[in-house]
Parts: sequence; C-alpha cells; structure tokens
Amino acid sequence: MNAIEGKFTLTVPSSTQNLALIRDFIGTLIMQTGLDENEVLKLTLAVDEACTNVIEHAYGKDNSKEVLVRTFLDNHEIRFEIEDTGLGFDPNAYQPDELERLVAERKSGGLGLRLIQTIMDEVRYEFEPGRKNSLLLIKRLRKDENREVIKN
Amino acid sequence: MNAIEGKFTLTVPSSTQNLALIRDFIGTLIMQTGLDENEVLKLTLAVDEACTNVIEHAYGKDNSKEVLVRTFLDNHEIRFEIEDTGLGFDPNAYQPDELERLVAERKSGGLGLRLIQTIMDEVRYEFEPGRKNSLLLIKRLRKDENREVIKN
Amino acid sequence: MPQPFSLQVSQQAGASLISIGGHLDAHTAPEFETAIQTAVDGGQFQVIVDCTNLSYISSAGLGVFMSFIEEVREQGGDIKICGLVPKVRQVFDLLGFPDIFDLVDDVAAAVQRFAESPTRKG
Amino acid sequence: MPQPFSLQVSQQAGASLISIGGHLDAHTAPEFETAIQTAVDGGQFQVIVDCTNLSYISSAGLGVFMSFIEEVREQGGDIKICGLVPKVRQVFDLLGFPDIFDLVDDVAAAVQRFAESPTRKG
Ligand SMILES: Nc1ncnc2c1ncn2[C@@H]1O[C@H](COP(=O)(O)OP(=O)(O)O)[C@@H](O)[C@H]1O
Ligand SMILES: Nc1ncnc2c1ncn2[C@@H]1O[C@H](COP(=O)(O)OP(=O)(O)O)[C@@H](O)[C@H]1O
Repeated sequence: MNAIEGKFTLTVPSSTQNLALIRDFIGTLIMQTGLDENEVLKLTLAVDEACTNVIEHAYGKDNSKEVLVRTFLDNHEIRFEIEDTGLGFDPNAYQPDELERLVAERKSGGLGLRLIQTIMDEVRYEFEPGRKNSLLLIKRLRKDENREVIKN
Repeated sequence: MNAIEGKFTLTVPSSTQNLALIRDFIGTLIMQTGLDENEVLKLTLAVDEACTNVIEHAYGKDNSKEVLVRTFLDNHEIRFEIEDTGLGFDPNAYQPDELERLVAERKSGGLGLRLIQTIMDEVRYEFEPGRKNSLLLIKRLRKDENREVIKN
Repeated sequence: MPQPFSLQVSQQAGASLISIGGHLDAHTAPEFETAIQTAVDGGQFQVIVDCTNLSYISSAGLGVFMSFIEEVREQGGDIKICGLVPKVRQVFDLLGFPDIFDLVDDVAAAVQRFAESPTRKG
Repeated sequence: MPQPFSLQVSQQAGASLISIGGHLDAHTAPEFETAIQTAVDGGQFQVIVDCTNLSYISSAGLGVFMSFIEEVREQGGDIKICGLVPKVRQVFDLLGFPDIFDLVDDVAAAVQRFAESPTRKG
C-alpha cells in the first residue's frame, strides 16, 4: 500500500459532542502515515484543543456554526488547518500563564494553547475577524529528516 | 448525551485507498444514531459503493480529484449526498442485470447500484454533466415511525 | 488502517485454499483476483476461500467470486466459500449469492463438499 | 461513540473515590467537575481519582484537576491521582502536572499516601 497523501477535509456542527468524532477521524487518518501511537495521540490532542477553542470561544457554543478541519499529508509534514468564521483573536497578544499561576488562581482553562505549542513544530494564526480565521498546525515528519541525512 | 444531529462533510482524494477511511468515519458517525450494528454496516456499505463508483467511473481513478460525502442526521432519517464533478450518468437508463446473467457473462462488476438500491429507502440522482453530479441516499429511521405510532 | 487486507494461499486436500482477512473492497479486490487467477492459470479449479478473518466485503469483492465461478465449474471444479461471519454473510445474502455459491461452515466442510459434490450448476 | 465517558463515585478509607473511564474532553469534563464539586461541597477534601479506565484526556479534563487542587489543599486535603495509563500520563507530563499533582500507582497507594501525606504544597 502506498503512503497516504493529499488533502482531507472534515466539517462537523460546532458542538463539543462532535470532538470524539473529530479525534476518531484524525487518529485513523494520521495513523496511516506510520507515526507511532504516542505521536498520533499527541497530534490528535492538538487538533482537539484547536477545535474545542473554535467551539467554545470563536462560536460561543452556537451549534448552528461549523468546525472545519483540513489535513494535508505528504512525505515531509502533517499540516492541519482549523477554520472558523468567528470573531478571531490575536494569539500574539495572548501570553499563556504558568501552570503555578493558573493553579493559584484556580483556573480551569488556559492549558489548550500551551499544549498545542508543545506538540506542534509550527503554529500560525491568520485572522480576519468575522470573515475567516485559520489556525495552522504543522508537524514535520522525522522519517523525512532521516531520509535526507541518508541521502547526503 | 443528546442524539447526534446536523450536517457532516468529508472530502478525501479520489483513490480507492481512502475507502477504508470513509467507511471508518461513516460507521463511527451513524453508530451514534443508535442504529444496530447490521444497519450501520449496510449503510456504510452503500456509501462505500457510491464512493467507489465516483472514484472508478466518474473520475476514472484520477487521484487529483476529490470525493465528497455529506451526511445529514436528524430524528427522521439519515441522508447521504455523494458528489462528483465528473461526466455523470443517467441511472434511469441503466438497468441492473440479474445475478444469473452477470455470472453467465463472467462479469466482475454490476453489483454496486443494486446493493445501494437494496439497502436504502430512497435513491435519487441529480446530474449536471461536467459540473456537479450528486447521488442522494436516504434511510428512514424506524424508531421515528414507532414514535409516531405511539403519538397517534 | 483499521483492518488491512490479508491473503494467504496454501494447498488443502488437492484444493487451493485461499484465506482472506480484513476488508475486501475495491482497493483490495485486485489482490484477491490475482490469487484466484493464479490458481486457475495453474490448472487448479478446486478453490476454497476461507473467510474466517474477513470482516468486510463490498461488491468489488463479491464481483471476484462472480467472475470466476462459471470458468471453474466448466472445468469440473468449484469455489467453496467458508467461514463467513454474520456481518459478511449478510452482504452475500443481500445480493442472492447463496442461490449460486456453495457456502459452507469451515475448511473441513469445504473439503468434504468437494469430495461429495466437486462442482455445481449455477 | 467510541469510548464514551464513565464516572463512578464511592468511598474509600474516608476518602471520596471517583473512578473515571473513556474520554475526558471538553464535552465530558463538566460531569467530572460536578463530581468533584459535590465532594468538596460535602466537606470531603480527600479525593482519589482513579484513572485506570481513562483512555484519553484533553486540557479540559486537566483543567478540572487544576481548578480544585488549591481549595482541597487549603482545607488540609488533596487530590491523589492514580492508575494513569501511559498514553494519558503522557499528557500530564506535557503540561508539567507531575510537579504539582500527587500521581500514584493505584487506589491502595493513594489511600496509603493520604495516611502518610494528607496534603501537599503546590
Ligand atoms: N479560536 C479562538 N477564538 C477566539 N478566542 C480564542 C480562540 N482560541 C483561544 N482563544 C482565547 O485564548 C484563550 C486561551 O485558550 P486556551 O489556552 O486554549 O485555554 P482555554 O480555552 O481553556 O481558555 C481562551 O480563553 C480564549 O480567550
Ligand atoms: N458515479 C458514476 N459516474 C459515472 N458512471 C457511473 C457512476 N456510478 C455508476 N456508473 C455506471 O453504472 C454502472 C453500474 O455501476 P455498479 O452497479 O456500481 O457496478 P460497477 O461499478 O461494478 O460496474 C457502472 O459500470 C458505470 O458504468
């Protein structure tokens, strides 16, 4: 069987109820890249966090909206694009708090973006408030780096 | 947990390699309607057959094209729309052969549309050759009929 | 992928035993077709297909059975299909396959059936 | 759904034992939050969360632990977390949770830990 490649798009109603479905799809899809189980879980988690933010923050739990996740697979990288048409926000203006501080302030949130940053190799956010916001998550494939080492 | 509802759209590259992914997604999705395993399998099979036809006939195995499956869930029915932008065909002009005849003629194909017809409650095809062809597959939910009986 | 396709070929009491597992669909059917074609090309018209580990079949898989059955029967052989789990059997039923194909419980039953009834008219 | 969320509450050696299973995410976290809130509202500040059957956790689930830990420790209690499978443990590790939370092997170890070290400073 050839390596899986191309663009895969999933659109579901904006409800936390559909997070499990999104994870199931993303997990099944990227398992086919040959990444190990722990990597698959972490990437799936990053997508979960991004979609959760769209559902809870961008759309304020308005179920009539849709969450869109686009996955691009090739030999070099896995790229996710999570799109929303909500208000958008400026992640550069957002400074994640330290865990100690969140604990001291009894916060239940504030961990999602940090998890995404920890897991992904590259995180970019393009926003046009009210039109289209898109969070770009990139993971470079190690096997590709190895191959290049061997090539040289 | 509330019953799952709404519109779910999946788009994947037009390759038979992705049929397993489509089935996995559709199966996971419609399992949540509470249908029994056999019903879930049959509906998943109908979608597989429709997507296989798009990949093999509409796009002649051109991997650069995309297969789109839209699923609508509500209390009354499960509706799939499988879209392609290929040449299209007129299913009314297509008369499925009997199994005996296919066997006698040593055919390996010709079973897909019959399976779809057998499984679904309603099958419609809307085609605009070269622009957009869409196969509509509808399954009415029995539990809904029961509920109406009780209501009356 | 969940449930990749698997295929093994062996010999069983003079018949060719093809054991298939996982998902038999439009993607994996060509491999199955090649296995039957190879048996037939080698003059082997007694074929047992063991589906014990088969968890899914679509029309592309059923089509492989359909396309070879006349040829092997013409040659005095048959394709005996065994080990169908209920979910897969259900798809055979939907298309009326039990009227045409010899479906038996397991490999032993298939061998037995070849002894009693080597071929069958469709 | 694959892996729905499950939650049971019982008493264990004077502590409240909350056993969770399946997927703890933004959809299921409120149920978990309610269970801890109920314990705390009832004056129960010794909480054991048994994660043996938990197969997935996202930040929404971790946030529940985070939001209660100060309060129970202020009251001389703690949340002892046990039974983390490696996949779930990995997510705790990613966020540095082991520096703040008391993670132990199983319920017996959690009970033991409450006897030795009822609370812990964050
Ligand atoms: N897609 C989004 N749209 C609008 N605001 C967002 C979005 N994603 C994150 N945010 C903002 O960034 C904050 C931090 O997000 P995160 O780290 O995921 O924690 P949490 O979602 O638990 O608050 C959120 O509370 C929210 O204010
Ligand atoms: N989406 C489609 N686009 C073009 N032609 C189609 C499409 N679906 C079906 N057909 C035509 O109808 C025929 C019967 O389809 P089917 O019953 O699924 O059997 P098979 O695909 O095995 O030939 C096909 O051979 C093809 O000619």
